[in-house]
Amino acid sequence: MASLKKVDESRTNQPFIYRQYSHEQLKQVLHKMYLIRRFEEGAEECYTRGLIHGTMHLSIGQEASAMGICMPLAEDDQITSTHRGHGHCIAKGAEVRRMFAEFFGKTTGYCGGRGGSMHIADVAKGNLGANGIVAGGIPIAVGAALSSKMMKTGKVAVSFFGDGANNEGAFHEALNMASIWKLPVIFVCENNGYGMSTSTARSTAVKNIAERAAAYSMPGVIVNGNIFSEVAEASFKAVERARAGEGPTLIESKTYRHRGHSKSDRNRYRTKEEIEDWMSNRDPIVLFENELRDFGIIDEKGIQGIREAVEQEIAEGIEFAKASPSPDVSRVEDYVYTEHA
Amino acid sequence: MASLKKVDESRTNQPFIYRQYSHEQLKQVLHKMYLIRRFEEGAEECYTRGLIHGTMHLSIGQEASAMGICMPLAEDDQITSTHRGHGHCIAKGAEVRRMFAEFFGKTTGYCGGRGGSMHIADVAKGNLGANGIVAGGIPIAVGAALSSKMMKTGKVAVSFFGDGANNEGAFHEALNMASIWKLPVIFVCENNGYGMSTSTARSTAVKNIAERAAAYSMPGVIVNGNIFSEVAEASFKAVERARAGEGPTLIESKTYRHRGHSKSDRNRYRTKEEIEDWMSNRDPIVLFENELRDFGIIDEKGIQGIREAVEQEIAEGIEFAKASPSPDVSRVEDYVYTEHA
Amino acid sequence: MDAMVRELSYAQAIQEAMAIAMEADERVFLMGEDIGVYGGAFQVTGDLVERFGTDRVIDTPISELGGAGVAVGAAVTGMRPIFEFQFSDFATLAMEQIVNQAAKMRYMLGGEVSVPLVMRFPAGSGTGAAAQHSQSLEAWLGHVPGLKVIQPATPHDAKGMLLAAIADPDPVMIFEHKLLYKMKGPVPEGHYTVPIGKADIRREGRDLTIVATSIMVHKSLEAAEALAAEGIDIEVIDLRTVRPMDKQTIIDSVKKTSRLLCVYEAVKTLGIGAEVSAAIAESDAFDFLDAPIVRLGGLETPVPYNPELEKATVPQVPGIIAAARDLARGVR
Amino acid sequence: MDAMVRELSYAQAIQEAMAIAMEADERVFLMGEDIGVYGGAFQVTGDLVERFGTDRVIDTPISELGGAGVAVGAAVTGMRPIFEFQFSDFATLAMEQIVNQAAKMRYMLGGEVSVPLVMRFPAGSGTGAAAQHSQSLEAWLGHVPGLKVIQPATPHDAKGMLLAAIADPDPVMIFEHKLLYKMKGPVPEGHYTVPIGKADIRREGRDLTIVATSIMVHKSLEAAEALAAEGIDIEVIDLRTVRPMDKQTIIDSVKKTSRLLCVYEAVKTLGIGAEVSAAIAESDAFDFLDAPIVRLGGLETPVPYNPELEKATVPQVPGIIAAARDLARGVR
Ligand SMILES: Cc1ncc(C[n+]2csc(CCOP(=O)(O)OP(=O)(O)O)c2C)c(N)n1
Ligand SMILES: Cc1ncc(C[n+]2csc(CCOP(=O)(O)OP(=O)(O)O)c2C)c(N)n1
Ligand SMILES: [Mg+2]
Ligand SMILES: [Mg+2]
Repeated sequence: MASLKKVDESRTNQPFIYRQYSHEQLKQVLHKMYLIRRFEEGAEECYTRGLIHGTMHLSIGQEASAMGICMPLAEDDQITSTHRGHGHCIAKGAEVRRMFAEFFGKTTGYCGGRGGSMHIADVAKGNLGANGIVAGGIPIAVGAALSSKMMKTGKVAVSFFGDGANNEGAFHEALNMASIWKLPVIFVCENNGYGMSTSTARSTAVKNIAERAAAYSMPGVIVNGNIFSEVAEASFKAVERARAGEGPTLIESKTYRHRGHSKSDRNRYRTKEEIEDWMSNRDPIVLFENELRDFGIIDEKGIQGIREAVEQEIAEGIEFAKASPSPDVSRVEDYVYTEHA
Repeated sequence: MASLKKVDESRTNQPFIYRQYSHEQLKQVLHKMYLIRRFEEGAEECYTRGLIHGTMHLSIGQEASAMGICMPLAEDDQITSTHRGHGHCIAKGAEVRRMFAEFFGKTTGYCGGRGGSMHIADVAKGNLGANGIVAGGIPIAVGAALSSKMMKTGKVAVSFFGDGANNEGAFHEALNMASIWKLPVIFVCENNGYGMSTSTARSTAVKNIAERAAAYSMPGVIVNGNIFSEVAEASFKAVERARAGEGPTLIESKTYRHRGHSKSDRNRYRTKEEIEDWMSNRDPIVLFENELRDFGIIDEKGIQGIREAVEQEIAEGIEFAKASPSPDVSRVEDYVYTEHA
Repeated sequence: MDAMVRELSYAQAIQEAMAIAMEADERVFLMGEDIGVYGGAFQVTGDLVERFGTDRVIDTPISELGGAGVAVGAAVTGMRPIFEFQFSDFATLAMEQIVNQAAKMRYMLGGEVSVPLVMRFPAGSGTGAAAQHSQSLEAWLGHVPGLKVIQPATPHDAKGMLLAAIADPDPVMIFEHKLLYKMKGPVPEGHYTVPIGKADIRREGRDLTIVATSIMVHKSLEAAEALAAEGIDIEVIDLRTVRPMDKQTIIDSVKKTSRLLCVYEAVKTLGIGAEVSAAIAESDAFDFLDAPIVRLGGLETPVPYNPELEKATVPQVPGIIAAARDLARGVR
Repeated sequence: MDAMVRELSYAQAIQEAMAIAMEADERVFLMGEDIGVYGGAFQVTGDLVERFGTDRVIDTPISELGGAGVAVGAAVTGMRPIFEFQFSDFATLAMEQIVNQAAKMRYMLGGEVSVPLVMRFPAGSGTGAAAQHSQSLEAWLGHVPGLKVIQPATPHDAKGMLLAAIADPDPVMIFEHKLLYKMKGPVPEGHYTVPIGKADIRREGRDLTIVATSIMVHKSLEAAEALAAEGIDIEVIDLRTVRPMDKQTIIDSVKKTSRLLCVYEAVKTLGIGAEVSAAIAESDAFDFLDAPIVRLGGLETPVPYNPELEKATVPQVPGIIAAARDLARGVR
């Protein structure tokens, strides 16, 4: 099991990602982490300005987890995501313009404006979709892994879910089946300490959710979800294990959401201090930025360049969304069933 | 964890039940174990002769488990039972005549002929009912334990279920809640090796279901379910723990059903040898009988006396059932809702 | 009288009913997800946890099936739980306990037990929450003997019917439309009950009967007012209870108006309007019908995210006006 | 032609359809509890595991929700699972995956995916298995856009509609009455399909239309024969598909007979007959109706264990005869 300490050690002898990935790739990672952050800040702003309706669940503060898990995945590997799925979607390769378009309810959105934030998906890139049902995507990922095994495609399936989801029966049933059938699936519990207002201490009988892996005879790994290298290394090993036909892994990625649960959250269940502490001392993007700087992989100028590129991408994405057409109300009954050719 | 070996040792220094219960009580236990066995054989015969319709699930071979768990319970402690619940019902204090009457669909049956074998209950004696839904009774027992805690009645709730039930989401959700709320409930998994035709090896990712207790931070105890003393001791400790407010326990009682799953079972999934071995070498009644003889608690004559008493009880029970009236069809809509006074 | 002019929101009315019941009877308690310090996803339980403590306002883990089962077990052993689903859509996870256990336990056990359980289901569309957070599933539970199913449409009824539900010895399922939570209306102080199983004539009329449920009652009343200007006099019946359904009130109304329009938000096919229509078509009111029985229900689609599409999937006032006018005028 | 005279049981017909599909398409596989060596609770899968192996005839743990979810995930990623519930009552545990995921995924994702999933639900009473093993829940799924729901009544249709379901790109839910499994009837050899969404006129008649589902089709035909002797000429329509419902066939029939009786086993309130009745009452067939639309459905109770009580809870031939006679003769 990785831990904060481990990373410090590894500084001395090159942490996993520096052995595994090129500097270019690592800069790309930083770029994408910014992109996730700025996408959500942009979406939040659009929401506040009334350009986006409904609600949304922001993963700000969890970017390293989404990126680290997706880094070792191939484009055709598949994921099932959650209500807090913007980061997963971008990390798996989605374009922010089509995500914004979806949030704006436009035809150019990934779901043609039918899904919105809670169902954001990018099937072409292997994202089978966010899910409005807590733990709803877990058995679906196991099904994707079953397809992979039956069709011998070599694909790996990843199911993202939160700490709150681990108390759903679907979690139990899905992990058990994945284990007895040795399926190529990775269960990623992004433990941000709370299911809505309910802390894991109040909702979950074990201290670490990874401990539950033993109940399914699969490895349970705990990583600091705010340190990209740790997450990527755990994911890499789990992917190797899955592709080798050795079965599933449960990764618990300990992280934190900076924002409230959704757009209606009085944040009564956690202290200002706690939030402040995570924001100022454990921001995954700052940590990764510093690491890349320390390793001389990027300098201020490089960072500035990325920031600016991202700003432009976001601005263009929002413009694209605004300019895109809304679906015609007469088409409301499309897609209920598959149109026969 | 208790084990076969342990009992042999304990022969030297008195196993639990001989320290805990009087000879009279132990003879009563033997009496009830016979009663369960003969009740089910009698029901089976009535079924074969077409006197009972539907289907039934016989617990023949599991009598020590039902008796051992219920032995330390007070009359007002409550249990939730399963489709294989005849033994639980008798062990908790039900009269066989009213059980037969229920199987015959008569008004004198415990459920007025509305429930039959799959819903046999005896609320007055704390049996909240067998259940047609695998794992359906587990959360209900947790609810009974919650009532006990809120109303400070000191009652303990016991949930019986099978090995197959441990893969249901309800099992996971219920054990987690019982643990975080420290409720006075005991989870008893009667592991007879198979869920219908599916062996635990094929259905369950862990070797021993008790190992899953760790996922809920509660003690997991494995006992030889065919040895009354072992089961009773584990139950006694779990009851003490529950009454002391220390929370739930998961007891895995390893046993075997001599009969097929239900009345429609071709027994294709297990070998004649396996069945034969359990029947001739591990019959819980024979084991207990021998133990009582070895300890000089009962002799042949005493055993004969019990056997005869049981025969009579069964015969009278069947007569009572036959002689009882069937419900009037015009009353079919009774009990859907509570009749307002 | 002063008490009568006091206005509360629908959510406040529910909260007040729960508080009154909890004050009066210590067996009454609340279970649900984030109903404590968070106050509930729709702030219905609000600050009740501060008044009654975490022992009686219990935050459950995210475990709908197990949570519902715990509530059933508590109800059958002497407590009176009020279980809140965060969204009615999540009841799909708990149907086993609701339908196989709570609804049938008394019957299966030959009357040996009762299950005094109340479950609350925030339902309906209109919040931009898309297909998995916008369903109206009351018809499912209305199909299940052993349950009682209600849909209060006003703050007054929300409080009175909830108090009736808590006092009821059997399981009562309450569907609350999310868009009603903020609606205000007069709510009497203190304890009172509104009977389960009685429909309410919200507006008397001669030309046409509209039977509406939940939020559609208000949309139908709005349509009725608009049509009054055109000289069409509409009777609007608030069904209020899905099971047991108050057919007599509808029959009597149809005998008077000879025309029936059913308005409900759920998917049209097999929604409440199907039962209302069938109940009239097989009653002695059939001979009084001068026109087909018309149903306005939700479209045969999941609820989409886009707000314009979302609105298009459920009946709106203009559509009700058009349908009512055509029916009253005999246009086919 | 020889193939036409061959008789198979309803269960054998289903098994044959699955075997043909599995032979033809390696993406087709079976999932369920005890469908392998045990052959299924009702011996429908029988010995298929010996033919196709445990990789394609998969015994699941007792995990209906997870199992259904795995099937949904497999379907959306290229496979064509056929999922068997051991009893339809256990679908109460899987409604989340069926209704929130399988039914809505294509819509929520704007048409980016299809979910070619078949689920089989052994349903109905008559086996003495009591309240939790005897339900008829097809109306629930008939209320859900995105699903197709069928109830074949004969071995011929069981095979042909299952093959149509397997070929269908969308989720198809098949309700199979347990008492039909042993019923024999002519079943053509080889591959053929019976279209989903088309009702079938089983018996032509002039005086009265009966719309029946599943096992009630046979009871209704029996009643029709008995009444023929009395000179009452009854048309019996086998609905076959709950969603999408073939309203036109019923409308045309009612225009001819002017009288409609709906016969179904499920609880009467909000059962299929409610939709059939409402669909006719709002159609242009309304003007042709000479009498109220009558429904014969299950009683408003759970299914009891006692065999006499159990029979009393669902429509039987004598009751159908009496209701049809009264309706045809205009008795109220
Ligand atoms: C089955 C179900 N129950 C409840 C909800 C309401 N809900 C949405 S997100 C959420 C909290 C989920 O917590 P967690 O799994 O830790 O994910 P996080 O929000 O922390 O990312 C809840 C209760 C839901 N969407 N689905
Ligand atoms: C939810 C549910 N799924 C499936 C069934 C059908 N079924 C009845 S008993 C049984 C096997 C249960 O196995 P186990 O829990 O080990 O109990 P045992 O029969 O061995 O005592 C099954 C699959 C059911 N009754 N309920
Ligand atoms: Mg969380
Ligand atoms: Mg077993």
